[in-house]
Amino acid sequence: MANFETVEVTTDLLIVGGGMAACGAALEASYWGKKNGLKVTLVDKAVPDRSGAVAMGLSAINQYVNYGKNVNTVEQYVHYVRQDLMGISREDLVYNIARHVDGTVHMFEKWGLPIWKDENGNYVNEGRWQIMINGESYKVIVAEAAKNAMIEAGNEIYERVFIVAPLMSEDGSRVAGAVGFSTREDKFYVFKAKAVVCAMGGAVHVFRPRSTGEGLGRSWYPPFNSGSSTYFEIMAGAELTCQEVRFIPVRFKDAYGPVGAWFLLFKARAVSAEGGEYMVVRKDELNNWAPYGLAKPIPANLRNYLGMLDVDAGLGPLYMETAEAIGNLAKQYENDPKAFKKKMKELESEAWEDFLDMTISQALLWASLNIAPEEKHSEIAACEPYFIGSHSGASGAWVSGPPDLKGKGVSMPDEYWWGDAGNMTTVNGLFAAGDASGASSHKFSSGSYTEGRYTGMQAVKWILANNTLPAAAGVDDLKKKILAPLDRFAEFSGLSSDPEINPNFLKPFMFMFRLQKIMDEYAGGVSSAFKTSKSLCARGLELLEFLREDAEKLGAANVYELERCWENVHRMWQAEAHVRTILFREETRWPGYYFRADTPKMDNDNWLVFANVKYDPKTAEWSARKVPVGKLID
Amino acid sequence: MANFETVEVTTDLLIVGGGMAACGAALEASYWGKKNGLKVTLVDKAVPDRSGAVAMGLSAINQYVNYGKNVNTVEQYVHYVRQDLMGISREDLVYNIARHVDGTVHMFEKWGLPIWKDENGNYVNEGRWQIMINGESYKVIVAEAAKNAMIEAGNEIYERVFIVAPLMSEDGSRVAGAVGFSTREDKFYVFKAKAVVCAMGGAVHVFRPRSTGEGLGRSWYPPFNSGSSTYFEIMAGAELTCQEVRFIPVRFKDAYGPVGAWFLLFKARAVSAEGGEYMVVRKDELNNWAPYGLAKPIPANLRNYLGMLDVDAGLGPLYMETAEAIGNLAKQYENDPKAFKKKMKELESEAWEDFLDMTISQALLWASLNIAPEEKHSEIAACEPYFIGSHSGASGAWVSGPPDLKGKGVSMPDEYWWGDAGNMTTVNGLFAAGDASGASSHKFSSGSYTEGRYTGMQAVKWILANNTLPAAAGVDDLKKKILAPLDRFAEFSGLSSDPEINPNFLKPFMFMFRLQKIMDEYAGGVSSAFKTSKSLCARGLELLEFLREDAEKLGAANVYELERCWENVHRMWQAEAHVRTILFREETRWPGYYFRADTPKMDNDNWLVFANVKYDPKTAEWSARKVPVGKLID
Amino acid sequence: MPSYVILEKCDGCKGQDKTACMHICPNDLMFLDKETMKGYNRDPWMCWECYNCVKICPQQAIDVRGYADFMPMGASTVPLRGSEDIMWTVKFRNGSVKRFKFPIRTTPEGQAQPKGGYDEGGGDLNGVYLMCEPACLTSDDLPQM
Amino acid sequence: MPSYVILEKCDGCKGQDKTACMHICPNDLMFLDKETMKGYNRDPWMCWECYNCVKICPQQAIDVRGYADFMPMGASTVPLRGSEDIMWTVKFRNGSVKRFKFPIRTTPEGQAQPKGGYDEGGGDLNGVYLMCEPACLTSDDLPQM
Ligand SMILES: Cc1cc2c(cc1C)N(S(=O)(=O)O)[C@@H]1C(=O)NC(=O)N=C1N2C[C@H](O)[C@H](O)[C@H](O)COP(=O)(O)OP(=O)(O)OC[C@H]1O[C@@H](n2cnc3c(N)ncnc32)[C@H](O)[C@@H]1O
Ligand SMILES: Cc1cc2c(cc1C)N(S(=O)(=O)O)[C@@H]1C(=O)NC(=O)N=C1N2C[C@H](O)[C@H](O)[C@H](O)COP(=O)(O)OP(=O)(O)OC[C@H]1O[C@@H](n2cnc3c(N)ncnc32)[C@H](O)[C@@H]1O
Ligand SMILES: Nc1ncnc2c1ncn2[C@@H]1O[C@H](COP(=O)(O)O)[C@@H](O)[C@H]1O
Ligand SMILES: Nc1ncnc2c1ncn2[C@@H]1O[C@H](COP(=O)(O)O)[C@@H](O)[C@H]1O
Ligand SMILES: Nc1ncnc2c1ncn2[C@@H]1O[C@H](COP(=O)(O)O)[C@@H](O)[C@H]1O
Ligand code: SF4
Ligand code: SF4
Ligand code: SF4
Ligand code: SF4
Ligand code: NA
Repeated sequence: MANFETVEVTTDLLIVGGGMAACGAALEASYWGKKNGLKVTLVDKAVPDRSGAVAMGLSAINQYVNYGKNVNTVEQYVHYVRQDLMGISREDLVYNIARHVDGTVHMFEKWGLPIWKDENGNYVNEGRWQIMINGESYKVIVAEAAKNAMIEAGNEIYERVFIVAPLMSEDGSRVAGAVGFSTREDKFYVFKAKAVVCAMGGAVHVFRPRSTGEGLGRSWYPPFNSGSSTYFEIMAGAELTCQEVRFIPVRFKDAYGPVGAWFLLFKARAVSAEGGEYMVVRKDELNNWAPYGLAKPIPANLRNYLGMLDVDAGLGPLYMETAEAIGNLAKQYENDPKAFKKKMKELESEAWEDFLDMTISQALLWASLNIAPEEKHSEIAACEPYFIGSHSGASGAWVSGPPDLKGKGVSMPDEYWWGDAGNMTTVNGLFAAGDASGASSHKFSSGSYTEGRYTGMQAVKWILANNTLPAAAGVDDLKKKILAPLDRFAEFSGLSSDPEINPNFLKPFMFMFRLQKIMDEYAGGVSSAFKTSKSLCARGLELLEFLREDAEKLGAANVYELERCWENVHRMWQAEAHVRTILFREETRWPGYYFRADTPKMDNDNWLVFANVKYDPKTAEWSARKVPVGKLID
Repeated sequence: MANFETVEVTTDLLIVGGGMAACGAALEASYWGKKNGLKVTLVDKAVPDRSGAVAMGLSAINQYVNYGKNVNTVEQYVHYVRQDLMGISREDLVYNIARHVDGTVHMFEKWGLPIWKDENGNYVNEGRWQIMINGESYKVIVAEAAKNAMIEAGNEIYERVFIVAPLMSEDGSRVAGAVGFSTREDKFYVFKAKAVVCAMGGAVHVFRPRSTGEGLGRSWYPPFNSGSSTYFEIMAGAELTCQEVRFIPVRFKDAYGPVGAWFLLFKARAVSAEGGEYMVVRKDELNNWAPYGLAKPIPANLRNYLGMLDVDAGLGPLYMETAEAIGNLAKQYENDPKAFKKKMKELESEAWEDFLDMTISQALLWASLNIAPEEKHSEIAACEPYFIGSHSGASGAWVSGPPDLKGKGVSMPDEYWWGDAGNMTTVNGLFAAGDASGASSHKFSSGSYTEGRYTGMQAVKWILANNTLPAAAGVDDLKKKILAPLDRFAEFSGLSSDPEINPNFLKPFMFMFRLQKIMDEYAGGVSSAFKTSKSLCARGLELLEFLREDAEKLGAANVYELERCWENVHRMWQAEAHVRTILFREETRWPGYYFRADTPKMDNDNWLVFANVKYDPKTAEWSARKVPVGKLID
Repeated sequence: MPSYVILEKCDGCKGQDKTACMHICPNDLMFLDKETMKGYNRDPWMCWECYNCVKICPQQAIDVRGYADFMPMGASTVPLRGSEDIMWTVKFRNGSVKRFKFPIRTTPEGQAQPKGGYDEGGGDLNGVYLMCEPACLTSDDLPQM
Repeated sequence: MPSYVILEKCDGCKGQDKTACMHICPNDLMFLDKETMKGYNRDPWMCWECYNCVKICPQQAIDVRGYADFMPMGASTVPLRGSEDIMWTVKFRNGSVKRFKFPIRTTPEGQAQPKGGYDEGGGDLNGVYLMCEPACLTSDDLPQM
């Protein structure tokens, strides 16, 4: 076996991940942990200052309720999410995040995040729930506060340690920590803990991206979020929810610049090549998806869907009418040339900042195509599917509700609550937040951070009530299995003239291509126009089983490739959870995300429920079940 | 400039290419040339024994008329091609090939090609026009005869010389030879000739293939046919025809094993995942494409189209029912176990040979998926588009008809004839055959070879009537331009940490990806479900113009990459000819090849004509024109 | 647009055990070639072009070349990140240039105080208040159902 | 399934200036590493897996590994090409094996006679007959319109 020193770290609360949710958990757990004598340890595969989805920065905070100034209510946010997810959301979780999120944003501002203000000192809204920021250093600032909190509390942060899998107690009923390896030194890490917060983000590159060459890395969501959360939860035996609710955003074509600012702030129209606005031309289609299709804002998946219908009809390319939008906004100054020029400059700068703060390559693509947004429109297109619980997707772990809301609400099933701790998965001691927790969509950066804070607090509370360090099972086997790709490459690479081509092992890069091709062609990816069916999914599963067997043959030339091996195994399991859930839900509820051709209609009588799946590590079997959707408010 | 020795070769007739058509031309030109004291020179980028589309072998000869035994008539073949190409074919060219093809096949047999025989010593037919062979060494044998003919006549063959472009006379009205470079030594070749036969095959990898990783090279047609014929013709200023008539075959999924034997010999059914036979279920759709949709055999593009409609409807995967077909064929022996077992073994062996003789990786894929064709069906799918004039595609040069047929026939326009030499392009002295000549589909291996023979003979005849060696223009500039990618890489590569990533040059591999992405997304490739439109093509052309400018920035680290650079420039020009012709033809005539969404119907009143395009190297402008379709027979 | 290192400018972070680009890349792509002591992107196809390596390099030795498979050549976006704002120079394919300046933070680097100056609150683990609630709210309490 | 060279078996074609695999590859992929004197496929992504290099290698040093992006691992198709037949050994992923033998030619290598023994014909360039017509036809003349 590869000669890796085993480093054992014992702690009370382990936080895996260093993104928005993890930083929130670190902040809060450091505070409550210190008060109660608990040690907190955080592990990130990268460095929190620039890790995860916010690594490049962001140009808006998409969840700010502003109930303090009576602009909106938390209940209104719950309605908004219910509506956007076609009726399927955990209203207790959404409510809980929404009531705490404003405070989080205020703290961001204190830490140094520049938030746009109007002349009266109020935040500038992009849309009803979204506020504008100068967010280039958003993550740097958020990580800094978390790091300072951890240091003050005497806690530890491990950077550049890649978490592969959970450590479980002997009987598998409780999480006991996590294992992984350093991407800098030959060290195998064993973290032993009383509870674990899983916050390793969502999954990208499960489906084939639109650009298959050098541009492969240019996904909207970051390629370094590779399904580690899902894999961690699956291998712990945790129940998952909304695994079919992939997220497909519409983005500026190819470089995937966000559209939010254009739709909400600049009020731009999206049109087909014929000039028709698909949201207008095709609005009758929305009747087929009532009641959600008929309320505002129209759900993200239905907005996608109407555009996709244009594309299927050959009406592409679709364009964002940027020049028209900027022209309209400047129009009011048309009789005052100086003011007009000033306004145009201001709008131009805002347009470029939107991309330069969060999707720089879209700015580069504008420059490459000689596009000035105030002069020329830009193509938009639906991205490949992603798995995130934080935007308008919903996939993640099935977690317990906030104890104080138990028994409250219109029709909330008691089965949403267990363990007297919010955001705990169905596995004792394993908590999840951010993209790693499901059915609580539209939390975005601020909500994910807030959910992380809440989860950190709840985990501390749970530990105090279950204050033992469980004995961890099977560490040696895990080490062997995790390092195996290095051993396989070392043993066999000498046989062949090409390190990439060998009958005895498979390199992670092509392993990923094989996974992406299966998902693209069978599970409704880009080249399948997002259509799938029972037959396609069934065939896809057969091919995924072959792939799963071949995962045992992954080979890695070095630690970097070992990291890529495990990222792709994580993606593969995310893929399987997705396909199995699509198969289970015999309807089409989120056209625009995926269309199940053999069950083309929404079926509220039978499927206005959560579709939850679970893998049993002991029997290696998957199971699926329906759980009722409860209403917290009318 | 890279230090390449210039090697000048002077000859009478130059044959560029070493495939089926070129070998036929070499055989015939050697014979007629020797008789008339002319020297013939052949140049192949590879070695003719295993170059071109037949490099791997073939399992059938798809054009054998068998008029000698009164089985079919040449007229019937003309009807067959007219019908299969939705009314658009040069019947004089088709007739000419068909009347000579049987003799060609008989010579193949004499040379040593094993052709299946029945108990009466007759060839075994696969279909009406197709006969079965043991064709692993098909090309070896055909090339051997050509080589022997060339040697006997004292002619020369240059192997491993890549032809880049034509040499033209000072006024550009006559071809004067060709230029290229050795892929083995640092030598720049200048071939000066009185006439040139262009036979460098079709074009593959212009569109993005279905497999975008390691499997990139697994196109049905070979990746080494890269549009050199089209580029050669374009740069000579020759008129092109049927550039919109791309070919998309249905093939066994992923490894692209041919289906002909399964449909014709084994009589297998192709069905959707629901079990419906799309040719039956959707036969009413054929009414929309009358008269062609209603006659037999149903045109290849319409067969594709009905399957694609199933796929669009989410009824995939499509399957070839191999087990059922083999079962049916063995059924007659079901009461005689021994005979039954023998028949099954025989059919199994035939099934495997079909792939092992021409698409070995499909056999490997069967083995990889544990598929035994007699037990389990296999997925089929439409390939990405190719450009070939020899199968059911039609793209190629516009060539003059066989002089003896001038004035004959029902309604053949005189404008099909010029220069008193068959198969000459609109450029004096430049001839084309095989995939390089257009509007004479369904020539396949035997017909392409036959057309090559005829062209070789006609070229010799033309030279004797125009027996001067034209002065070649601009050789030095061509050398400079052709070697420029080596110079660019040498000058700038030191700047960057990665030879693939440099602001000053573009490597051929990513250049190809950029081309393929444009074609896939705008010109109706796989991920666009083969749909395009005026708007999509127009936008695609804008992006192709950028690409054409960036072609000036190609960089090559070595001669191998220089070869790849020019192959991809050739592909790019093939792409432009294609998109411009789709834009010109304002109808949809070949659904299943491409669907122009803004002109979704066939329009026989305006478009039962050839769409010809031409590039003027002097003005750098493209032009397009309609040419009437004449009938040779009723 | 994968990143690449301009060899002439890179000094390998003066042979420190950890280079700035290696330190920061969220996808673990930047690496130091121990022979040449130059940094490089070891897997450009996985690059998200987040520009974090470009922004952090003390030598301005890292640039990005637009993804070859869809970006026409010749353009660039070059950042200069200070302690309070970031300057961008955008060069178009056609040669024209635009410059932009945006704020990045309002506090000195390192000075993000976890409690942000708010009162930390009652510290009751069984209550609903997070740290600094309700002080950090614009209302005097959390909303009630 | 790009081809790869089994290093142990390859002898670089005994240092001849041109190796068999280089000689035959229709896509110019096989190359000789002058340092190790071993052949290799220099651009596997462009491999058509036509098996010509596999068939011609005097050392049986070339094999093919199914395209990693769609072929499950473990299978192989191994040819043994003689002067009259080719033998195929097909190994399935599940371990089962099938063997097939097919004829490849009926004449000795090199002996394809251009005229195939037919009478060459009248040799009139202005006529319609190709070399060996009408002798090579099964009818006594070409069809007439
Ligand atoms: C990518 C992206 C995201 C957004 C946006 C644009 C773009 C281009 N936009 S807009 O376009 O929507 O508009 C947003 C916006 O403007 N406003 C907003 O509020 N949110 C936006 N998001 C969404 C938020 O960013 C998102 O909701 C949150 O960041 C989610 O937080 P979290 O669930 O914590 O995920 P994370 O990505 O931040 O962190 C993941 C962490 O896990 C680490 N990690 C992953 N795998 C690991 C492993 N195996 N071992 C160890 N560590 C391991 C990562 O390093 C990271 O630290
Ligand atoms: C690839 C393929 C093709 C076929 C089939 C299956 C498969 C998998 N099948 S079925 O599936 O349809 O059934 C067939 C079949 O069974 N029966 C049949 O008769 N024909 C089939 N084809 C069609 C024929 O093969 C085809 O019609 C002819 O080969 C066309 O002949 P030609 O037009 O000469 O092209 P070529 O590929 O043979 O030769 C091209 C030559 O040009 C060279 N070349 C190319 N670029 C050059 C450059 N720049 N410089 C110098 N040389 C440069 C090449 O090296 C080659 O020598
Ligand atoms: N057309 C739209 N209508 C309503 N909300 C939108 C629209 N487009 C984007 N949003 C919201 O704006 C924010 C950013 O959107 P995006 O840039 O698509 O991630 C998210 O909260 C989206 O839900
Ligand atoms: N379903 C079909 N009906 C008629 N001819 C076919 C069919 N499939 C293939 N062919 C012909 O069989 C030969 C080989 O086909 P393919 O394998 O598709 O290249 C070609 O001549 C095709 O035109
Ligand atoms: N020119 C190429 N030919 C074949 N494979 C390539 C090529 N460029 C990149 N790749 C593959 O893509 C992976 C990542 O790209 P790169 O970093 O350029 O090597 C490599 O490991 C190769 O497997
Ligand atoms: S940060 Fe800059 S100077 Fe340091 S190693 Fe990386 S490229 Fe070189
Ligand atoms: S641009 Fe971002 S992802 Fe790419 S190498 Fe630099 S830091 Fe890493
Ligand atoms: S033909 Fe075989 S022995 Fe010769 S160089 Fe190639 S692999 Fe080596
Ligand atoms: S299999 Fe064919 S294409 Fe691939 S390297 Fe060998 S000879 Fe070349
Ligand atoms: Na695709």
